[in-house]
Amino acid sequence: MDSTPPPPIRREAWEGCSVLLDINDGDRLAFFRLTPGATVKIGNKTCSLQPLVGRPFGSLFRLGADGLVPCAAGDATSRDHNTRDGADGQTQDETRDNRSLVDNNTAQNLSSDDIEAMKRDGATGDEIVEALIANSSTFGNKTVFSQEKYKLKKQKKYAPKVLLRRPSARSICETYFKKTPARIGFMRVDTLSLLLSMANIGAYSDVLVVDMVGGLVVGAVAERLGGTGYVCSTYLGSAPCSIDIIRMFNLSSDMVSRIVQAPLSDLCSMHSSGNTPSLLNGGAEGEMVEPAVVPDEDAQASVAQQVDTAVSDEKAQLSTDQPTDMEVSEPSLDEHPVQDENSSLDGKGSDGNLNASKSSKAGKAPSPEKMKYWKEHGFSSLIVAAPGHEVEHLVADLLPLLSYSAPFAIYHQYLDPLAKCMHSLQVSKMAIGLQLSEPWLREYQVLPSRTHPHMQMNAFGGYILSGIRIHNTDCMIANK
Amino acid sequence: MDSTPPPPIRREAWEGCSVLLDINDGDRLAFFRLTPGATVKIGNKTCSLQPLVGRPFGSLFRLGADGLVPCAAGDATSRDHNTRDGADGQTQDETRDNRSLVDNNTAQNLSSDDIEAMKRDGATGDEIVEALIANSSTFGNKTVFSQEKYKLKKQKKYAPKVLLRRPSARSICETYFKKTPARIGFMRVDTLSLLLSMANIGAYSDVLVVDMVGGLVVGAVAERLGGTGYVCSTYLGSAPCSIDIIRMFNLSSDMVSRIVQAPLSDLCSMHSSGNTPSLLNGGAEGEMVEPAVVPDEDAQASVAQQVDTAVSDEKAQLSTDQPTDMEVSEPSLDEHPVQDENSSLDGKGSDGNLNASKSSKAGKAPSPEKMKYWKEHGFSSLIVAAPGHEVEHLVADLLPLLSYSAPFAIYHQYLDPLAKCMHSLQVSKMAIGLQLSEPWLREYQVLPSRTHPHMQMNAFGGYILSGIRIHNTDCMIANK
Amino acid sequence: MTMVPLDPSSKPTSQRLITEGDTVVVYERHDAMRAVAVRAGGVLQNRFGVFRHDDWIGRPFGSKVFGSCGGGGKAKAKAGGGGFVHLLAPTPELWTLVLSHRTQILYIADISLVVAYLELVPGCLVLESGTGSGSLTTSLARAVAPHGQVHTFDFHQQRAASAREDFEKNGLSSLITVNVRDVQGEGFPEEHCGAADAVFLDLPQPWLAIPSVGSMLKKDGVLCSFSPCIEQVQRACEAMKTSFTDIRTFEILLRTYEVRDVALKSVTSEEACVGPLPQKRRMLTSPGENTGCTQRSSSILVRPCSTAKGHTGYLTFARLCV
Amino acid sequence: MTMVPLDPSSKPTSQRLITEGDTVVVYERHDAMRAVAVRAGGVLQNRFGVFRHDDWIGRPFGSKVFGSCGGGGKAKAKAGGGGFVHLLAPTPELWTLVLSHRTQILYIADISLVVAYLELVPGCLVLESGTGSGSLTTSLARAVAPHGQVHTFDFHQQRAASAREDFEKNGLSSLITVNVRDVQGEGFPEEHCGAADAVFLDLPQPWLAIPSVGSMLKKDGVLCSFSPCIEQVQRACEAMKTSFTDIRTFEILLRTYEVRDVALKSVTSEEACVGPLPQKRRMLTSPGENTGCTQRSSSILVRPCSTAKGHTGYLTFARLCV
Repeated sequence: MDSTPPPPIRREAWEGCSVLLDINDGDRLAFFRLTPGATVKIGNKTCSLQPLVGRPFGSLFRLGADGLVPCAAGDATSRDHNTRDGADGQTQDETRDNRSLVDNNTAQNLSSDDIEAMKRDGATGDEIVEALIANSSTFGNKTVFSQEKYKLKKQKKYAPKVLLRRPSARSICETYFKKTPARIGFMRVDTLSLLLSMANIGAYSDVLVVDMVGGLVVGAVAERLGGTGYVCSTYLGSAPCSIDIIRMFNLSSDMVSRIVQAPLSDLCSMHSSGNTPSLLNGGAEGEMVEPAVVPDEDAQASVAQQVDTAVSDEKAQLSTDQPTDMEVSEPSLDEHPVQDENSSLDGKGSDGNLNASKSSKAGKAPSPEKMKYWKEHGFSSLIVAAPGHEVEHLVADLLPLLSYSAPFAIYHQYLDPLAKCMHSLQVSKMAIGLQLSEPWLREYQVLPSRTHPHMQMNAFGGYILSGIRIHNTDCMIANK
Repeated sequence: MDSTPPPPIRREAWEGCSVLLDINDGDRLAFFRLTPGATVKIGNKTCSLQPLVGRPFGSLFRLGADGLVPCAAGDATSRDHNTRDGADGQTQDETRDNRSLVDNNTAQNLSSDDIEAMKRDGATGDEIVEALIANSSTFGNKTVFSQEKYKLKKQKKYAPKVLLRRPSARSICETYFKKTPARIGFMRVDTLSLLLSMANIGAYSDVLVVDMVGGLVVGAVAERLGGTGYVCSTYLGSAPCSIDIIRMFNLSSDMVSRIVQAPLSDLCSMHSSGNTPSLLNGGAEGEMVEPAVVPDEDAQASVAQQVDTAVSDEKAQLSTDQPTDMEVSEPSLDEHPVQDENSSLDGKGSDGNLNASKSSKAGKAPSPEKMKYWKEHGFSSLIVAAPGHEVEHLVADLLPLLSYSAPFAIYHQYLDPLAKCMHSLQVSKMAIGLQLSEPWLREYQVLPSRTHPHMQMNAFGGYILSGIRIHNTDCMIANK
Repeated sequence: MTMVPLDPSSKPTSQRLITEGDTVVVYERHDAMRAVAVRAGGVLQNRFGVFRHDDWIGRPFGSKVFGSCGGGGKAKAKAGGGGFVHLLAPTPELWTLVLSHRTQILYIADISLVVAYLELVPGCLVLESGTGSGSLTTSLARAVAPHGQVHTFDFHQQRAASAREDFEKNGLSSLITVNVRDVQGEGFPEEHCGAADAVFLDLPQPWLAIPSVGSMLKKDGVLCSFSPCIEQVQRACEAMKTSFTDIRTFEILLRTYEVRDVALKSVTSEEACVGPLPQKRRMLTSPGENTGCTQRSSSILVRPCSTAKGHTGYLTFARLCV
Repeated sequence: MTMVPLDPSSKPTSQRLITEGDTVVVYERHDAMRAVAVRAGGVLQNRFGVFRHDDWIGRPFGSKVFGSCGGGGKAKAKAGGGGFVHLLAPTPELWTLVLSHRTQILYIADISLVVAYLELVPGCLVLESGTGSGSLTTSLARAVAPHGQVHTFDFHQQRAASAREDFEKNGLSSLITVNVRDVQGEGFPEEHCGAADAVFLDLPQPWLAIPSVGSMLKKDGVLCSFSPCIEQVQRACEAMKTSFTDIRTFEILLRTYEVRDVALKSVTSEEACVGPLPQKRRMLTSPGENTGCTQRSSSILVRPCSTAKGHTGYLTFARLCV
């Protein structure tokens, strides 16, 4: 909407934006919207999120007497590595050379009454931790590693830290994968990244997407488009899938306006000149006569008005008011939903980049002009993420909607459906450069004399079938 | 046969034994039998293998004027690491800081005539290599790494080295996997090791084996049994599969006598009291009335009299006289077959450990007493390696032949047949502790400042379904 | 009883009946097992009920036995006591899953690679340091039985004693000698000089023991050193260079898969897209549990398990130069 | 032409027709591709025949074009000239497969993780050293287009010049500035101080450049350092500790699978066991090629490809402290 390009990334949190809070170094991860009334509960204390507004992402906060207080710069640098990999190192340390048994923390001379008294006297959490260390009769006998572990444990209890993180495709995918992987079909961040690369997503792309992973792919594509091109989220049947996860991204209104939704039947019927027999055209009677514009209520409901919920680490606690987002086998969603964005707009409202202005909601039907353009030129990319579906026939319906030479990437949590799809594409000769692949990601602990891969790993992040759609009519024989 | 246990491993090569020769540090790998007339061709020179007799395994030989000559002890220590991983390091070295382009070997002042003259004058290969280095005008300008690479290349040409290796399950599996992986169904050495562990192979085991990987599994099991217990190699139909690879192992006559072969139909009919409906019992009419003893000609032919061939690195060269051992898609077998072992016996014949005495051939039918024993007690382990077969029904036929609590391990090159098998075992409740797994093996280059995983890897070594056969009749309810 | 048969008269355990004095592995689930010594009058009580050892004696290993509800009030037998367990013959693999973790232990993937690469066969003599919890030791003993020997060393007195007890219990005493010794400081004892077919090291500073290993091994004998950190591997490899060859470092992991009876939704279904969470229908359920949604016929699909051991350690193998 | 559209009027390449001056990727097989600049009168000759560029102009990207047998006698068109190729629109992924390897390059798995973890979006400013063969640079440019900038540095004059030519040819000049500079020795230029959203290092001694990276990045901006050896990673991580946080090291590999139409033999078949080598029937063949052997109905099976890249490098990411 502006003629000058907006700054690509806002590096400070603003009123109404979505933020990701990392509490106690990954112990708890949750999304929040910075509305005036937004709060986070830490231990038994409810803290306003207002102190976060205007602070740079990456800032660390501690729990002061009156709520969240920014930490001094020095605190931030020492906050991770050792603690992050403590468990690994600990195991090894203790295994290897522990001639004396590890003592536990019974030798603490500070009573809980003492601690309460310190708190009443206004001691900070860090001061309490220091006092606990000073009053531990065994601390000095511990190995350096055990000392670190002890200190960290006390810090988490008495001096919890809150890290303000910027939601982005990376952090959003990592958070969902860690907390509710089934919600995003077990798509790991490296797999998502590969989908975006393999499908050649970039500015001015016209991207056709089937997103049955809650909107993660739609959001990531919109982030890459940066307010140019289009992401057309298509769906089977008459009601679009939820793409609520896009609300975790801080998409600007420009970017949101580039997200459109259309039923697959409309796209296929628009493409009646298709050169490939379509299962959908043949089999799904009635759909093709539906209007080309999706009912507005449905689209809006699925995108903007349904209150999304944050992801947290509280386990096995079912939030009964969000049944469709629930998963029996998973840790449940947070008790702190992201506030309805309308409330944030009541406040300042000065920010044109917010994704909530009435005129720029995501998921509108594409304009007839765009439909016509795509009919003539095809989409320039395709990503399919339907981890609960058979994809062989779905892809056969989708490929004719692409321009020739357009790359595509199909995600699945099982290999077999992709293998069948690949085989059928090989036979039909609709695509070349077919590759069935699985990324394998490994994280390392890099510490002096203690370098090794992490002892626990995510052993699975999904499979990808990629290729390039081609013109398959053998009718252009060139003579000399 | 002896009352005192034989030495477990003979550490020197002996007349008539099988040896593995590693020529030029892995460039070529081939099995030979040390008969008096056995030779190896290196470059254009045919060398007798007699100098190997009596030498310890692990010895290194060079090409002298009159054939193979043991290297001095000093040569052996410096023979590997750097050269083995040269390619990796080289890539990195050249990539990272090559401000000047790499020169090639045009700047050699020694002509081929000069070299021929040196050879006529009796210069050793090492002397020729030294002369080549001294006469290279660019050698001094190369990086240390390029110098090593240059030297190695010249050494391989003018001073080839032959390493005498002891055939064992480890080296035999590694060699076949490297040279003709399809012959052993792509079973990597770590996978083979897991099969042996998961099936609890040890002394006095009664092991039921389905080996369609050329005898690799039968040989490896026999090695672990050490002349105790039995490995019963069973097969479908009327003719046993070839288990020729056991001839690469130096199995003693005791160990060979513990290898028996029996058609599955015989084993199943002996087990007519089976508590599980058997597909084979129901479906393969006629087989059950076959005599319990396998036709002797067939068994012998497949094991001892068919001349096996060595594995080598010569590519795409079909040895037409061994058609059943050939594989179009693979590097072919060596032109140096292992000599028929009878010829070796003509010589000294003093060694009772050779696997060729008429009385101890592998693959006889089990005695009626053993058959009766197995019928009553069941086999104590099962390994199936039928990588070209559906295994679900095969395993359903085999499991009733095991004792309760006997562990089993099923190998396959595809995951799907094992998944179906696992599911059917879950449903039938014939087994517990079911696990479907895939080992993942990674080799590292460990060099000062150049440590990293190998740049190329074997990405696939096969899948294993393991479990424990149980008694599945729910008829033993204990009351208080 | 013995986990590893030692002479022709002793049958493999799985071919025998349970007798008093046997150790059985009581299998509740794949992740819930324990070793129990069978004694007359003995009782096992767990969440599945109360089990009398007397009911086990005389049954074949591999039997399924049912418990009764009862005994102490603590028994929370949900299904009224009709729970069951399986009684398994102990093997080194099962032992690895039930033993007391006095230290970090090696698991089956590393163990099987070690046994294969050390080229252990019946009759071999193998040295090990440290003993740790005895997980590897048990597999080494099986590999060298019936005539071979495992000499295992640990500097920790109590750990050595506990391991010795375990080996005794499993009938492995004639195969395994447990010694208290600081191999990093003192090396292996001279008596094994030139006698070892193979040596295994699991030490924090393996490079200190490597010269001693060189004098213990037979020519062409194999050394294996296990270390969790790459820095240990680097120093160990450096120390091996003088008298070892074929120095190779590996890492082995076991990827496990889960099998599910899945009903993937079809494209042609009108109801195909009902929300972002088709997960619920993906559990391994009985066919009757399918929802009303139009679906393709279900099929058996496999997927890697989500979490796995990402690292255990590096295994460095080397041969003593001839 | 431009590989990455730069303004609303420029369509994605795949939606256009081929015109003179375009670069097309000529696809023979998945492992045989090359980039060709289309010019009037141009001719491409390969094993599949002779192809006239004039026949390409005006066709859509993605077209299949047939060659004629002819031209020089060297053309060994086996099938009498009727061979064909496909003409593809270049993308950064295809470019990675066809570019000239002046150095070791990054491939798609590493590239896509770098772009995601650097959190690149349109409008970002990113610094890179060294440029190398420009494989990553091209993907960085796509990620920051249309308004962002990539400043890439290489100490090697000729390499920088070649990369600049490539970027020019691919229409990326307005997005990428190539500079000759020894970043290890001099650091990044002061002009980018505090302006970079992200920095990528592929240097033999990355630790030398890390202090400079600290002054270039915006707060919370991300650094990535790529190194093949763990020792480089260890020193780089040490150097990052003073002013970076969230230091995480990854390795990413891509496992590829092959799909085959397999007829596994059934147990019930009499002829089931005909020898040790059932491999021949396992190729992906047309159904008609099945042998007479009794077989189960064939099915589509997948297997990991045997060989793969076992290692490319370690990727260490870190954020500048706020």
